Amino acid sequence: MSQHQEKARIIRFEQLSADNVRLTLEAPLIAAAAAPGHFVMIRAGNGQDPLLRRPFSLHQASSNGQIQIYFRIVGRGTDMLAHCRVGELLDVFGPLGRGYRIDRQAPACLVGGGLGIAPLLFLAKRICQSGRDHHRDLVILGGRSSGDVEPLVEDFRQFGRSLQCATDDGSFGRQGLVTDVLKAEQLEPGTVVYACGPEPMLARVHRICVDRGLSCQVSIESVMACGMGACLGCNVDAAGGGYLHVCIDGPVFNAEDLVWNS
Amino acid sequence: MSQHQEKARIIRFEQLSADNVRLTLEAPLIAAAAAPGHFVMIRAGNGQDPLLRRPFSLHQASSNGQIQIYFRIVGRGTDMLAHCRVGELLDVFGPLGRGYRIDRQAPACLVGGGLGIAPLLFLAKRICQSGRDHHRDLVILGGRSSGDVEPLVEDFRQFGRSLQCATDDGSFGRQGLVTDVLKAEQLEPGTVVYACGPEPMLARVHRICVDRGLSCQVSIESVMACGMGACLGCNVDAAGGGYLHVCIDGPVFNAEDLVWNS
Amino acid sequence: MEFLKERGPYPDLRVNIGSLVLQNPVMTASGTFGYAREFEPLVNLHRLGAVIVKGISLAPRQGNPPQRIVETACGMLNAIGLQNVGVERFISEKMPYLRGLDVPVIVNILGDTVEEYRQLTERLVGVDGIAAIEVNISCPNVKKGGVAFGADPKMARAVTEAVKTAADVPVMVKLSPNVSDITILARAVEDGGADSVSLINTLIGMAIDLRRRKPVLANVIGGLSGPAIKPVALRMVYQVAGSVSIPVIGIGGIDSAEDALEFILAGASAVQIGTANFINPRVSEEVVEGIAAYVREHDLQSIRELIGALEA
Amino acid sequence: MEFLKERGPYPDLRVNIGSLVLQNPVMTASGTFGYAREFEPLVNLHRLGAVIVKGISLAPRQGNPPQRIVETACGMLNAIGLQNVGVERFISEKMPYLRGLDVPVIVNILGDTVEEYRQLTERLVGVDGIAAIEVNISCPNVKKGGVAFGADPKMARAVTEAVKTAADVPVMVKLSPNVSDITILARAVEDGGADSVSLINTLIGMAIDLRRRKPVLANVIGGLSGPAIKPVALRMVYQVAGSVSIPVIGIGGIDSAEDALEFILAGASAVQIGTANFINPRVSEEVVEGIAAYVREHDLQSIRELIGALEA
Ligand SMILES: Cc1cc2nc3c(=O)[nH]c(=O)nc-3n(C[C@H](O)[C@H](O)[C@H](O)COP(=O)(O)OP(=O)(O)OC[C@H]3O[C@@H](n4cnc5c(N)ncnc54)[C@H](O)[C@@H]3O)c2cc1C
Ligand SMILES: Cc1cc2nc3c(=O)[nH]c(=O)nc-3n(C[C@H](O)[C@H](O)[C@H](O)COP(=O)(O)OP(=O)(O)OC[C@H]3O[C@@H](n4cnc5c(N)ncnc54)[C@H](O)[C@@H]3O)c2cc1C
Ligand SMILES: Cc1cc2nc3c(=O)[nH]c(=O)nc-3n(C[C@H](O)[C@H](O)[C@H](O)COP(=O)(O)O)c2cc1C
Ligand SMILES: Cc1cc2nc3c(=O)[nH]c(=O)nc-3n(C[C@H](O)[C@H](O)[C@H](O)COP(=O)(O)O)c2cc1C
Ligand code: FES
Ligand code: FES
Repeated sequence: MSQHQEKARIIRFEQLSADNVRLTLEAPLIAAAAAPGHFVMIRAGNGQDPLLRRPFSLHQASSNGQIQIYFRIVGRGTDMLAHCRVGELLDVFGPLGRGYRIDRQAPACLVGGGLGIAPLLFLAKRICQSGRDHHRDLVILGGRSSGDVEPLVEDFRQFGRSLQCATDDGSFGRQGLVTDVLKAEQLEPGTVVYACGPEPMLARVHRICVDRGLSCQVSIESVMACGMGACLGCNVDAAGGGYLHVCIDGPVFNAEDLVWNS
Repeated sequence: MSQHQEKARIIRFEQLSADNVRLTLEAPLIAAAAAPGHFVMIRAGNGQDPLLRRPFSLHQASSNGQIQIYFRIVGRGTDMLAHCRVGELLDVFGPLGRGYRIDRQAPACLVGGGLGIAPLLFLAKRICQSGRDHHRDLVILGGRSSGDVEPLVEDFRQFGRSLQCATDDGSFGRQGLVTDVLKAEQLEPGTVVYACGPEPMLARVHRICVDRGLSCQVSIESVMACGMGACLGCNVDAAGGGYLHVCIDGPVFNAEDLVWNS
Repeated sequence: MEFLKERGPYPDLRVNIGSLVLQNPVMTASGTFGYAREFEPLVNLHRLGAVIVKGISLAPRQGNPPQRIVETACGMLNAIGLQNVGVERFISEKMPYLRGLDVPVIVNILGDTVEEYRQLTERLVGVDGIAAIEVNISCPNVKKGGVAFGADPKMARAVTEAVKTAADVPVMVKLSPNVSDITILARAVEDGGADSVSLINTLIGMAIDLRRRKPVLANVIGGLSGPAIKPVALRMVYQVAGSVSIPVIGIGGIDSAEDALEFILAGASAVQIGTANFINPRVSEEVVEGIAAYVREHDLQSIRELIGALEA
Repeated sequence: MEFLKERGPYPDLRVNIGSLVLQNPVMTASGTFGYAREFEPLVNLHRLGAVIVKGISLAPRQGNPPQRIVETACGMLNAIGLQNVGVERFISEKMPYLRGLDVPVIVNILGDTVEEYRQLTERLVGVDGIAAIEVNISCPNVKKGGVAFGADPKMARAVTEAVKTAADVPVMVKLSPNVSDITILARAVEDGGADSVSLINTLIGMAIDLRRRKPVLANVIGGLSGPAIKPVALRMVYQVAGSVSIPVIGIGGIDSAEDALEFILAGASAVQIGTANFINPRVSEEVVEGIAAYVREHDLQSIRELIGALEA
């Protein structure tokens, strides 16, 4: 995979909810090399504090040279990014990591919780572009409340999938967890589940897939310094013992290769 | 002197030249306590880098609760301040230091070089308010080029002083140094010279005043951590041996109390 | 759907530093709070756990020539050179104000020889209003060719014993972080009779002015303080708290209640706030409030429950 | 009214590290540049002075459990735990790529005993494409109860002698900053036959997760690196350059040509860039360019004129 460090101009700024922001950036080299599940490392500010880059999944990458990230303001770095203005340049490098392995034959079920929805839009698009019949595919999106889900629904609809939504407070879709929806769905045998979200959610998704004999790919997070296999800081426990590194072995893993605390 | 720490709202932002910015802030407690030559300590950004506050002279303080600072972008702190927007809050504390001792009887000559012009506007205003006859007073302003001087001329004119300007490149006023202008002026005996500017300029002003037997007050700079006499970091050599501290003994000194390298 | 808890009675923040009881664990670090009066317009001084004044020597000291301070990444270097008014003027000019405050005053002392530390302590005996003495042993021992007392366990112990023998108030010894194993130093001063240890003093650092090709500081080297050093300070406090049985006071880069609570979890009975006073003069009071809020929100009986409560 | 200087011939940036000649003084620090291949898409590797690879041990090591890194104020802590593929796989899997590069490759080694260092060195003898060995002595000596080799002059010297005796390439010894007097360690390894010393390795630090009341790192303590430590590194380089006669390599918080030049003024013959590679993968190349520009603009004959040129 080819990687690039680009000064990416911000061409669109969308405040999708009080905490959630979507940035559209001009990064032609990265956009051309990207696949769903890949991530980029972005520098927040020009100073030395915060020191490290912040990792973000590619929310979209299009053939016109644009990429999108979709993030929640949780700390200083994301707060600084949320204060950027259209026209400013961000130092971005990527695409990084191993993305989702799209099974072009199998029915797809995309499950996104909270900001885990981020990489799924790009994935939905690529799956859609693969050209086969998609009527059996399903997208399940969930979040704390309406603001985490509703603003993205239109974007997912354009790929023509059947869409189910759930929120913790019932303010959009049904009340409950995405995993409640997943449990209630009769997925066809052979369906591949592609998930992203907080760890407890992924653990439940994994459990459900194991129970039903479905294969499951998850995109996970870890603290990262380099994002490219150089610092060895991003390890997680591997199911077979030893460690995997999220930035080069992932961030998308087969769920069964990881250790789940549940 | 009473000091205050205020969250001051930015109510006006003026880019007076490519490098020079003037901010108007709502800081009623500081404004009420301020006198010409006092300074404030301002925090640039909310992060830990840059760590220390930056000192700025009070350019104006008015009875309506507003203060102004006028500064040049020279590094990270000033660059961050130059990126603030109207409506944002700045953490400011002051007023600090010993200001100019205005001699209400003597004719006044104000000499400002570059950003040294900053404190002189407030001083000019106060001298003007002192009510006596000012026809013998004089203001001499200088800078690298027009942008350092021209934008401020109107403000000084409203105090009705006789005004002379000089720029290094001759793009505004006469070509040359403020000290050339000062030398050329026949000041009345007993005139008090109030100066602020870069060290070499102040050294020359001091020399001229010594030669003519005029008393001279200068506002000087030093690196500062606390601005209030707590860190002891801002010392300068005293004429009588030992040290003076710019933040509490100054920033305005009688020129003869300092050591001049010239 | 939490419901708002009523703001309960003011929580118990008292801590014991040996025989000294502080109303809360927040002190201001020596050299960063002047003689307290400087902060009077901005801080409710009586809200603090204690105030520690600028280091005092037997004779007045002018300190180093300028430039004395320089900003570094998330920190600053200082080479003030221990400028102070000397013990006589301290007693006559500074103590009257300090003893009028409703807050314990801790006097930080320094010397060039063990004998100087002893004489200083003797001079402070009987002076009204001194709650404790903090001994700065990061100073060079002139008799031993300038090696810092704080770098040699024997010298550190000797200074401690000299001060402890002479003093009529509790003695806190302030450790230097510029050592291979700070627990050895901590045990040495404990053996010397220290009632508590405070750490860390500054790390020795340097800055260079590339344009002039000279050190920025006239003194060439200086002491590094501020958020940059917090990880080192936290590690040393954790190590020392595990090695001595006297109370430990944590210092280094603290600028919020969260920082202070981390040091307390690591084993500090109290903390000192230094450089942060320059950036936010109100910080010490805000840290007290923040700790109180934490204790209330977590339904603790007392802040003392948290001391050393780190699960490791 | 300056007139534009023509961009002259490429300036002389060569430096000597003992018998090793580098085309410029910029190396990448061990553990922060992987095995160089990771950076191939982003950096012109052949533009660097040298590449130093992740520390290699006799047997492969898994390293520490997560969490291994945490950001701190202008710095980061790491407790990777020396994860590496072991010397055999290093030679068979990593060296073929590395020796194909047009840049000197320096192998960083570590061990638990002096014997391990010796064996490692012996294994590297004759391996084609190794320009030098860098000895990491910040590791705990398992035979001596875990005290780091780098904290004890005798052990540091013993390791140096063992490696130097076995090696067929120049030996650079990397010093730990967690000591009372780093010049003593520097002289010890010089006496042990080191061809050069590099410093500093990381400062030992700690971070605490207040919410979980636990250390952030599974290993509890970790190594502090990045801009936060630069003042300490600069001071130590300055001190060591004044105490030994072998070349000194400066490391710690360097992230620009200005930083690198400051270390060179302080006495470093070359520098290593660590943490900054994570933040700006192109930094090492940019620092080379920046140093070249400086040499050109200041009409220096060679970068060597600046080594130790600080006026103090
Ligand atoms: C491969 C990958 C892809 C990601 N994609 C997205 C995305 O598309 N959208 C999105 O909103 N977020 C994403 N994240 C998480 C994102 O990187 C963090 O939210 C961000 O780094 C926080 O930075 P901050 O400075 O705002 O927070 P900080 O001030 O650093 O920390 C605030 C809080 O966030 C936690 N945190 C910090 N860094 C991380 C991290 N790397 N992973 C998990 N938690 C962290 C901290 O523990 C703390 O509780 C991704 C993370 C990874 C590893
Ligand atoms: C009492 C006082 C009043 C001042 N009033 C004004 C004013 O009204 N307008 C104005 O433009 N400036 C004023 N200054 C200078 C101003 O404080 C500095 O320009 C500012 O701190 C630079 O911050 P920075 O982060 O942008 O620069 P940095 O990145 O910190 O440094 C950039 C350059 O500026 C120099 N510098 C940094 N701090 C100071 C300092 N405190 N004094 C002198 N040089 C410094 C540095 O050596 C460096 O060369 C005053 C300084 C003092 C002490
Ligand atoms: C400007 C300055 C002056 C200091 N003077 C003294 C002193 O006189 N005596 C002393 O024991 N420590 C002195 N210190 C050290 C501080 O008390 C404190 O130990 C150190 O700064 C680390 O804490 P911090 O990171 O919170 O600043 C001084 C520190 C600074 C920044
Ligand atoms: C993630 C990480 C891993 C490191 N691994 C090693 C190592 O294997 N061997 C070694 O000698 N130093 C190692 N170091 C130390 C660096 O080489 C360097 O000495 C230190 O980080 C200081 O430089 P810096 O501030 O530029 O990062 C490591 C540093 C980091 C941040
Ligand atoms: S983040 Fe550095 S190796 Fe994965
Ligand atoms: S700036 Fe701190 S004493 Fe003057």
